[in-house]
Amino acid sequence: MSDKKPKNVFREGAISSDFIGNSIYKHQTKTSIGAHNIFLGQVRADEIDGKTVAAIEYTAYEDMANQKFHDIREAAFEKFELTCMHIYHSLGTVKAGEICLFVFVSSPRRKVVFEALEYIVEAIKADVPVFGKEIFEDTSHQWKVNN
Amino acid sequence: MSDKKPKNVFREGAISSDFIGNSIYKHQTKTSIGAHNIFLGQVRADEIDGKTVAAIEYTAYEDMANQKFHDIREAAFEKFELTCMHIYHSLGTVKAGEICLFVFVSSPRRKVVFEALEYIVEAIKADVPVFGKEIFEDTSHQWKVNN
Amino acid sequence: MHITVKYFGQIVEVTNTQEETIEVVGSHISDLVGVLNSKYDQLEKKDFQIAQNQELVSLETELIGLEIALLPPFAGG
Amino acid sequence: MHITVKYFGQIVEVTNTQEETIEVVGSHISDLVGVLNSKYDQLEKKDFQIAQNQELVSLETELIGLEIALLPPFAGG
Repeated sequence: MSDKKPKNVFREGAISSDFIGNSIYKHQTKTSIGAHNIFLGQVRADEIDGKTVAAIEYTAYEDMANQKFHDIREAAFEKFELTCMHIYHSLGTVKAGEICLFVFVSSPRRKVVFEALEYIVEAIKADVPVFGKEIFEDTSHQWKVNN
Repeated sequence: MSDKKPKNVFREGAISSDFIGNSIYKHQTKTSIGAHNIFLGQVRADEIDGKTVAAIEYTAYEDMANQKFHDIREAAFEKFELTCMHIYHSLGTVKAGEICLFVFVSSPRRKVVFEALEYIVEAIKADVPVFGKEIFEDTSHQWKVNN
Repeated sequence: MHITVKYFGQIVEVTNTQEETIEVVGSHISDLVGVLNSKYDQLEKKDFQIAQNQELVSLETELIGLEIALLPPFAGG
Repeated sequence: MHITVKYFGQIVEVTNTQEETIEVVGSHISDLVGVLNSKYDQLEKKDFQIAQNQELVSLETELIGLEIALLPPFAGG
Protein backbone atom coordinates (compact mmCIF):
# COMPACT_ATOMS: atom_id res chain seq x y z
CA MET A 1 0.00 0.00 0.00
CA SER A 2 1.82 3.03 -1.24
CA ASP A 3 0.81 6.57 -0.45
CA LYS A 4 1.65 9.84 -2.08
CA LYS A 5 2.83 12.25 0.62
CA PRO A 6 6.27 11.79 2.25
CA LYS A 7 5.96 10.72 5.88
CA ASN A 8 8.42 11.71 8.56
CA VAL A 9 10.76 8.73 8.88
CA PHE A 10 12.84 10.30 11.65
CA ARG A 11 12.56 9.58 15.34
CA GLU A 12 14.40 11.53 18.05
CA GLY A 13 17.02 9.30 19.68
CA ALA A 14 17.38 5.51 19.59
CA ILE A 15 14.68 3.15 18.34
CA SER A 16 13.64 0.93 21.25
CA SER A 17 13.18 -2.84 21.16
CA ASP A 18 9.67 -2.27 22.57
CA PHE A 19 8.79 -0.12 19.58
CA ILE A 20 10.02 -2.89 17.26
CA GLY A 21 8.17 -5.62 19.16
CA ASN A 22 4.99 -3.56 19.06
CA SER A 23 5.38 -2.96 15.33
CA ILE A 24 5.63 -6.74 14.79
CA TYR A 25 2.56 -7.27 17.00
CA LYS A 26 0.48 -4.85 14.90
CA HIS A 27 1.06 -7.01 11.81
CA GLN A 28 -0.62 -10.07 13.29
CA THR A 29 -4.01 -8.88 12.05
CA LYS A 30 -2.70 -8.92 8.46
CA THR A 31 -3.26 -12.58 7.72
CA SER A 32 -2.21 -12.48 4.06
CA ILE A 33 1.40 -12.01 5.25
CA GLY A 34 3.59 -15.13 5.30
CA ALA A 35 7.04 -13.60 5.75
CA HIS A 36 8.50 -10.58 7.50
CA ASN A 37 12.10 -9.41 7.15
CA ILE A 38 13.57 -6.81 9.48
CA PHE A 39 16.86 -4.96 9.26
CA LEU A 40 18.22 -3.18 12.32
CA GLY A 41 21.24 -0.90 12.24
CA GLN A 42 23.00 -0.77 15.62
CA VAL A 43 25.72 1.70 16.63
CA ARG A 44 29.06 -0.10 17.00
CA ALA A 45 31.59 0.78 19.70
CA ASP A 46 34.38 0.80 17.12
CA GLU A 47 37.90 1.32 18.37
CA ILE A 48 39.88 3.80 16.24
CA ASP A 49 43.45 4.76 17.20
CA GLY A 50 42.86 3.58 20.74
CA LYS A 51 39.65 5.59 21.16
CA THR A 52 36.21 3.97 21.43
CA VAL A 53 33.01 5.26 19.80
CA ALA A 54 30.50 6.02 22.55
CA ALA A 55 27.65 7.34 20.38
CA ILE A 56 26.69 8.68 16.98
CA GLU A 57 24.96 12.03 16.69
CA TYR A 58 22.74 11.99 13.60
CA THR A 59 21.63 15.03 11.63
CA ALA A 60 19.89 15.16 8.25
CA TYR A 61 18.72 17.45 5.49
CA GLU A 62 15.30 16.44 6.69
CA ASP A 63 13.01 17.55 3.86
CA MET A 64 15.21 16.03 1.18
CA ALA A 65 15.80 12.91 3.28
CA ASN A 66 12.08 12.30 3.80
CA GLN A 67 11.53 12.78 0.07
CA LYS A 68 14.30 10.23 -0.66
CA PHE A 69 12.83 7.74 1.83
CA HIS A 70 9.50 8.24 0.08
CA ASP A 71 11.05 7.64 -3.37
CA ILE A 72 12.76 4.47 -2.11
CA ARG A 73 9.45 3.29 -0.68
CA GLU A 74 7.57 3.93 -3.94
CA ALA A 75 10.28 2.20 -6.00
CA ALA A 76 10.24 -0.83 -3.70
CA PHE A 77 6.45 -1.19 -3.90
CA GLU A 78 6.81 -0.93 -7.68
CA LYS A 79 9.53 -3.62 -7.91
CA PHE A 80 8.38 -6.10 -5.25
CA GLU A 81 5.04 -7.60 -4.23
CA LEU A 82 5.03 -6.21 -0.70
CA THR A 83 2.12 -6.09 1.73
CA CYS A 84 3.73 -3.48 4.01
CA MET A 85 6.93 -1.53 4.45
CA HIS A 86 8.08 0.64 7.36
CA ILE A 87 11.26 2.67 7.75
CA TYR A 88 12.40 4.54 10.87
CA HIS A 89 15.71 6.40 11.29
CA SER A 90 17.10 8.12 14.37
CA LEU A 91 18.10 11.76 14.66
CA GLY A 92 20.18 13.09 17.55
CA THR A 93 22.29 10.95 19.85
CA VAL A 94 22.25 7.15 19.63
CA LYS A 95 24.61 5.35 22.02
CA ALA A 96 26.73 2.32 21.12
CA GLY A 97 24.52 -0.79 21.28
CA GLU A 98 21.36 1.18 20.49
CA ILE A 99 19.38 0.95 17.26
CA CYS A 100 19.42 3.81 14.72
CA LEU A 101 17.69 2.23 11.69
CA PHE A 102 14.64 -0.07 11.54
CA VAL A 103 13.43 -1.33 8.16
CA PHE A 104 10.49 -3.76 8.13
CA VAL A 105 9.05 -5.44 5.01
CA SER A 106 6.25 -8.01 4.76
CA SER A 107 4.90 -10.11 1.91
CA PRO A 108 2.86 -13.24 1.34
CA ARG A 109 6.07 -15.06 0.32
CA ARG A 110 9.62 -15.17 1.60
CA LYS A 111 11.72 -14.74 -1.58
CA VAL A 112 10.29 -11.26 -2.03
CA VAL A 113 11.16 -9.96 1.43
CA PHE A 114 14.84 -10.93 1.16
CA GLU A 115 15.28 -9.08 -2.13
CA ALA A 116 13.21 -6.08 -1.10
CA LEU A 117 14.91 -5.55 2.26
CA GLU A 118 18.42 -5.56 0.84
CA TYR A 119 17.35 -3.22 -1.97
CA ILE A 120 15.83 -0.75 0.50
CA VAL A 121 18.74 -0.78 2.98
CA GLU A 122 21.33 -0.27 0.22
CA ALA A 123 19.28 2.60 -1.23
CA ILE A 124 19.00 4.26 2.20
CA LYS A 125 22.77 4.03 2.71
CA ALA A 126 23.50 5.46 -0.75
CA ASP A 127 20.80 8.07 -1.38
CA VAL A 128 19.54 9.62 1.84
CA PRO A 129 21.26 12.76 3.18
CA VAL A 130 21.86 11.69 6.78
CA PHE A 131 25.09 12.60 8.56
CA GLY A 132 26.71 10.87 11.51
CA LYS A 133 29.19 12.31 13.98
CA GLU A 134 30.96 9.51 15.84
CA ILE A 135 31.58 10.76 19.37
CA PHE A 136 34.44 9.06 21.20
CA GLU A 137 34.49 8.41 24.92
CA ASP A 138 36.91 11.36 25.37
CA THR A 139 34.31 13.63 23.60
CA SER A 140 36.49 14.09 20.49
CA HIS A 141 34.77 13.10 17.25
CA GLN A 142 35.08 12.00 13.62
CA TRP A 143 32.55 11.93 10.78
CA LYS A 144 31.07 8.59 9.72
CA VAL A 145 31.05 7.73 5.99
CA ASN A 146 28.98 4.88 4.47
CA ASN A 147 30.79 2.42 2.24
CA MET B 1 29.99 -18.27 18.91
CA SER B 2 29.24 -21.82 17.92
CA ASP B 3 28.64 -24.62 20.40
CA LYS B 4 28.75 -28.35 20.07
CA LYS B 5 25.52 -29.79 21.54
CA PRO B 6 22.21 -29.37 19.66
CA LYS B 7 19.88 -27.00 21.52
CA ASN B 8 16.13 -27.37 21.51
CA VAL B 9 14.93 -24.92 18.85
CA PHE B 10 11.24 -25.72 19.40
CA ARG B 11 8.77 -23.66 21.40
CA GLU B 12 5.23 -24.76 22.21
CA GLY B 13 2.74 -22.59 20.31
CA ALA B 14 3.26 -19.23 18.61
CA ILE B 15 6.34 -17.05 19.09
CA SER B 16 5.22 -13.76 20.66
CA SER B 17 6.25 -10.28 19.56
CA ASP B 18 7.33 -9.66 23.19
CA PHE B 19 9.74 -12.57 22.98
CA ILE B 20 11.20 -11.12 19.77
CA GLY B 21 11.44 -7.58 21.20
CA ASN B 22 13.18 -8.96 24.27
CA SER B 23 15.60 -10.94 22.15
CA ILE B 24 16.52 -7.72 20.29
CA TYR B 25 16.93 -5.89 23.61
CA LYS B 26 19.40 -8.50 24.89
CA HIS B 27 21.73 -7.77 21.96
CA GLN B 28 22.23 -4.13 22.91
CA THR B 29 25.09 -5.06 25.21
CA LYS B 30 26.96 -6.57 22.24
CA THR B 31 28.52 -3.39 20.90
CA SER B 32 30.57 -5.03 18.14
CA ILE B 33 27.30 -5.65 16.26
CA GLY B 34 26.42 -3.16 13.51
CA ALA B 35 23.62 -5.01 11.73
CA HIS B 36 20.83 -7.40 12.70
CA ASN B 37 18.60 -9.23 10.25
CA ILE B 38 15.47 -11.01 11.38
CA PHE B 39 13.19 -13.36 9.47
CA LEU B 40 9.72 -14.11 10.79
CA GLY B 41 7.44 -16.75 9.32
CA GLN B 42 3.77 -15.93 9.91
CA VAL B 43 0.83 -18.29 9.34
CA ARG B 44 -1.25 -17.11 6.38
CA ALA B 45 -5.07 -17.37 6.31
CA ASP B 46 -4.92 -18.83 2.79
CA GLU B 47 -8.20 -19.46 1.04
CA ILE B 48 -8.31 -22.84 -0.72
CA ASP B 49 -11.49 -23.99 -2.52
CA GLY B 50 -13.56 -21.53 -0.53
CA LYS B 51 -12.17 -22.63 2.84
CA THR B 52 -9.87 -20.46 4.96
CA VAL B 53 -6.84 -21.66 6.92
CA ALA B 54 -7.44 -20.90 10.62
CA ALA B 55 -4.23 -22.40 12.03
CA ILE B 56 -1.31 -24.71 11.36
CA GLU B 57 -0.58 -27.58 13.72
CA TYR B 58 3.16 -28.27 13.67
CA THR B 59 4.80 -31.58 14.51
CA ALA B 60 8.42 -32.64 14.00
CA TYR B 61 10.81 -35.53 14.17
CA GLU B 62 12.30 -33.58 17.04
CA ASP B 63 15.67 -35.22 17.59
CA MET B 64 16.55 -35.20 13.91
CA ALA B 65 15.16 -31.68 13.49
CA ASN B 66 17.25 -30.28 16.35
CA GLN B 67 20.30 -32.00 14.89
CA LYS B 68 19.56 -30.43 11.47
CA PHE B 69 19.06 -26.98 13.04
CA HIS B 70 22.41 -27.50 14.75
CA ASP B 71 24.11 -28.49 11.48
CA ILE B 72 22.65 -25.42 9.72
CA ARG B 73 23.90 -23.25 12.58
CA GLU B 74 27.42 -24.70 12.42
CA ALA B 75 27.54 -24.36 8.63
CA ALA B 76 26.38 -20.72 8.81
CA PHE B 77 29.02 -19.80 11.41
CA GLU B 78 31.58 -21.49 9.16
CA LYS B 79 30.49 -19.61 6.02
CA PHE B 80 29.68 -16.15 7.42
CA GLU B 81 31.30 -13.81 9.93
CA LEU B 82 28.43 -13.78 12.40
CA THR B 83 28.43 -12.49 15.96
CA CYS B 84 25.24 -14.32 16.97
CA MET B 85 22.52 -16.50 15.52
CA HIS B 86 19.22 -17.62 17.05
CA ILE B 87 16.54 -19.90 15.63
CA TYR B 88 13.15 -20.66 17.18
CA HIS B 89 10.38 -22.77 15.62
CA SER B 90 6.89 -23.46 16.91
CA LEU B 91 5.37 -26.85 17.64
CA GLY B 92 1.64 -27.40 18.17
CA THR B 93 -1.04 -24.97 17.07
CA VAL B 94 -0.18 -21.56 15.60
CA LYS B 95 -3.16 -19.46 14.48
CA ALA B 96 -3.30 -17.39 11.29
CA GLY B 97 -1.43 -14.12 11.89
CA GLU B 98 0.81 -15.65 14.55
CA ILE B 99 4.54 -16.26 14.17
CA CYS B 100 5.90 -19.80 13.78
CA LEU B 101 9.56 -19.17 12.83
CA PHE B 102 12.03 -16.61 14.19
CA VAL B 103 15.56 -16.48 12.78
CA PHE B 104 17.89 -13.75 14.06
CA VAL B 105 21.45 -13.10 12.81
CA SER B 106 23.87 -10.35 13.83
CA SER B 107 27.23 -9.23 12.50
CA PRO B 108 29.52 -6.22 12.56
CA ARG B 109 28.54 -5.51 8.91
CA ARG B 110 25.33 -5.58 6.92
CA LYS B 111 26.32 -7.51 3.76
CA VAL B 112 26.97 -10.59 5.87
CA VAL B 113 23.59 -10.66 7.59
CA PHE B 114 21.62 -10.53 4.34
CA GLU B 115 23.47 -13.49 2.87
CA ALA B 116 23.49 -15.49 6.09
CA LEU B 117 19.79 -15.04 6.86
CA GLU B 118 18.61 -16.18 3.43
CA TYR B 119 20.99 -19.16 3.55
CA ILE B 120 19.67 -20.23 6.96
CA VAL B 121 15.96 -19.81 6.14
CA GLU B 122 16.28 -21.74 2.86
CA ALA B 123 18.16 -24.54 4.65
CA ILE B 124 15.48 -24.74 7.34
CA LYS B 125 12.72 -25.01 4.73
CA ALA B 126 14.61 -27.72 2.78
CA ASP B 127 16.33 -29.86 5.40
CA VAL B 128 14.44 -29.86 8.70
CA PRO B 129 11.77 -32.54 9.30
CA VAL B 130 8.90 -30.34 10.45
CA PHE B 131 5.34 -31.09 9.34
CA GLY B 132 2.39 -28.72 9.14
CA LYS B 133 -1.31 -29.57 9.17
CA GLU B 134 -3.33 -26.64 7.83
CA ILE B 135 -6.58 -26.59 9.78
CA PHE B 136 -9.49 -24.87 8.02
CA GLU B 137 -12.19 -22.93 9.81
CA ASP B 138 -14.59 -25.89 9.33
CA THR B 139 -12.00 -28.15 11.10
CA SER B 140 -11.16 -30.08 7.92
CA HIS B 141 -7.45 -30.06 7.04
CA GLN B 142 -4.74 -30.43 4.42
CA TRP B 143 -0.99 -30.97 4.72
CA LYS B 144 1.35 -28.06 4.02
CA VAL B 145 4.30 -28.62 1.66
CA ASN B 146 7.27 -26.24 1.34
CA ASN B 147 8.24 -25.12 -2.14
CA MET C 1 15.68 -58.10 12.19
CA HIS C 2 13.39 -56.04 14.47
CA ILE C 3 13.27 -52.40 13.46
CA THR C 4 11.66 -49.48 15.28
CA VAL C 5 9.75 -47.40 12.72
CA LYS C 6 8.39 -43.90 13.40
CA TYR C 7 5.70 -42.17 11.35
CA PHE C 8 5.06 -38.45 10.98
CA GLY C 9 2.49 -36.03 9.59
CA GLN C 10 0.18 -37.43 6.96
CA ILE C 11 1.87 -40.87 7.11
CA VAL C 12 0.20 -41.34 10.51
CA GLU C 13 -3.17 -41.03 8.76
CA VAL C 14 -2.27 -44.24 6.89
CA THR C 15 -0.64 -46.19 9.71
CA ASN C 16 -2.82 -44.93 12.58
CA THR C 17 0.19 -45.26 14.83
CA GLN C 18 3.23 -43.04 15.42
CA GLU C 19 5.67 -45.82 16.17
CA GLU C 20 5.88 -49.60 15.99
CA THR C 21 8.37 -52.47 15.70
CA ILE C 22 8.55 -54.20 12.32
CA GLU C 23 10.05 -57.63 11.66
CA VAL C 24 12.07 -57.57 8.40
CA VAL C 25 13.60 -60.42 6.46
CA GLY C 26 16.32 -58.90 4.24
CA SER C 27 19.03 -56.34 4.83
CA HIS C 28 18.09 -53.19 2.91
CA ILE C 29 15.73 -50.25 3.35
CA SER C 30 13.79 -51.58 0.32
CA ASP C 31 13.01 -54.79 2.25
CA LEU C 32 11.52 -52.78 5.09
CA VAL C 33 9.49 -50.66 2.66
CA GLY C 34 8.18 -53.88 1.08
CA VAL C 35 6.88 -55.05 4.45
CA LEU C 36 5.27 -51.66 5.14
CA ASN C 37 3.62 -51.51 1.71
CA SER C 38 1.98 -54.91 2.28
CA LYS C 39 0.86 -53.90 5.75
CA TYR C 40 -0.54 -50.47 4.70
CA ASP C 41 -2.10 -50.48 1.24
CA GLN C 42 -2.48 -46.67 1.16
CA LEU C 43 1.23 -46.09 1.81
CA GLU C 44 2.32 -46.36 -1.83
CA LYS C 45 0.22 -43.29 -2.67
CA LYS C 46 2.11 -41.19 -0.15
CA ASP C 47 5.20 -39.10 -0.83
CA PHE C 48 7.88 -39.63 1.81
CA GLN C 49 11.62 -39.77 2.49
CA ILE C 50 13.23 -42.29 4.81
CA ALA C 51 15.64 -41.54 7.63
CA GLN C 52 17.79 -44.17 9.34
CA ASN C 53 19.41 -43.09 12.59
CA GLN C 54 18.26 -39.52 11.72
CA GLU C 55 19.98 -39.38 8.33
CA LEU C 56 18.15 -39.54 5.01
CA VAL C 57 18.81 -42.79 3.16
CA SER C 58 17.84 -44.42 -0.14
CA LEU C 59 16.11 -47.75 -0.83
CA GLU C 60 19.53 -49.32 -1.52
CA THR C 61 20.95 -48.37 1.88
CA GLU C 62 21.66 -51.27 4.24
CA LEU C 63 19.53 -51.67 7.34
CA ILE C 64 21.76 -51.27 10.38
CA GLY C 65 19.08 -52.01 12.97
CA LEU C 66 18.68 -48.45 14.22
CA GLU C 67 15.59 -46.23 14.22
CA ILE C 68 13.81 -45.66 10.91
CA ALA C 69 11.45 -42.74 10.25
CA LEU C 70 9.03 -42.14 7.37
CA LEU C 71 9.06 -38.40 6.66
CA PRO C 72 6.42 -36.75 4.46
CA PRO C 73 7.25 -33.44 2.70
CA PHE C 74 8.79 -30.85 5.03
CA ALA C 75 6.75 -27.80 5.95
CA GLY C 76 8.90 -25.90 8.44
CA GLY C 77 8.67 -22.14 8.79
CA MET D 1 21.02 36.52 -7.50
CA HIS D 2 20.41 35.86 -3.76
CA ILE D 3 20.62 32.18 -2.91
CA THR D 4 19.78 30.47 0.39
CA VAL D 5 22.56 27.98 1.15
CA LYS D 6 22.30 25.27 3.82
CA TYR D 7 25.27 23.44 5.33
CA PHE D 8 25.30 20.01 6.96
CA GLY D 9 27.56 17.75 9.02
CA GLN D 10 31.27 18.47 8.78
CA ILE D 11 30.66 21.38 6.35
CA VAL D 12 29.26 23.35 9.31
CA GLU D 13 32.67 23.00 10.98
CA VAL D 14 34.05 25.11 8.11
CA THR D 15 31.23 27.64 7.72
CA ASN D 16 30.25 27.92 11.40
CA THR D 17 26.69 28.49 10.27
CA GLN D 18 23.93 26.15 9.11
CA GLU D 19 22.30 28.53 6.68
CA GLU D 20 22.95 31.87 5.04
CA THR D 21 22.08 33.94 1.98
CA ILE D 22 24.80 34.28 -0.65
CA GLU D 23 24.94 36.90 -3.40
CA VAL D 24 26.08 35.30 -6.67
CA VAL D 25 27.08 36.93 -9.94
CA GLY D 26 26.72 34.26 -12.65
CA SER D 27 24.11 31.65 -13.41
CA HIS D 28 25.61 28.23 -12.62
CA ILE D 29 26.28 26.14 -9.55
CA SER D 30 30.01 26.60 -10.26
CA ASP D 31 29.62 30.36 -9.78
CA LEU D 32 28.10 29.83 -6.35
CA VAL D 33 30.85 27.38 -5.40
CA GLY D 34 33.43 29.99 -6.48
CA VAL D 35 31.91 32.49 -4.06
CA LEU D 36 31.84 29.92 -1.24
CA ASN D 37 35.45 28.87 -1.85
CA SER D 38 36.65 32.45 -1.55
CA LYS D 39 34.57 32.98 1.59
CA TYR D 40 35.67 29.71 3.31
CA ASP D 41 39.27 28.75 2.57
CA GLN D 42 38.90 25.30 4.21
CA LEU D 43 35.97 24.34 2.00
CA GLU D 44 38.04 23.06 -0.92
CA LYS D 45 39.50 20.32 1.31
CA LYS D 46 36.02 18.97 2.06
CA ASP D 47 34.20 16.26 0.13
CA PHE D 48 30.59 17.25 -0.62
CA GLN D 49 27.72 16.96 -3.10
CA ILE D 50 25.38 19.80 -3.95
CA ALA D 51 21.59 19.71 -3.93
CA GLN D 52 19.40 22.36 -5.55
CA ASN D 53 15.75 22.26 -4.58
CA GLN D 54 16.50 18.88 -2.90
CA GLU D 55 17.92 17.21 -6.01
CA LEU D 56 21.62 16.48 -6.52
CA VAL D 57 23.15 18.67 -9.23
CA SER D 58 26.54 19.14 -10.91
CA LEU D 59 28.72 22.24 -11.23
CA GLU D 60 27.34 22.80 -14.74
CA THR D 61 23.71 22.95 -13.59
CA GLU D 62 22.00 26.32 -13.85
CA LEU D 63 21.10 28.20 -10.71
CA ILE D 64 17.32 28.53 -10.53
CA GLY D 65 17.22 30.63 -7.38
CA LEU D 66 15.90 27.89 -5.09
CA GLU D 67 17.50 26.40 -1.96
CA ILE D 68 21.01 25.00 -2.26
CA ALA D 69 22.50 22.50 0.22
CA LEU D 70 26.11 21.34 0.66
CA LEU D 71 25.98 17.67 1.60
CA PRO D 72 29.03 15.83 2.99
CA PRO D 73 29.25 12.00 2.61
CA PHE D 74 26.07 10.22 3.68
CA ALA D 75 26.15 8.09 6.82
CA GLY D 76 22.59 6.88 7.29
CA GLY D 77 21.81 3.58 9.02
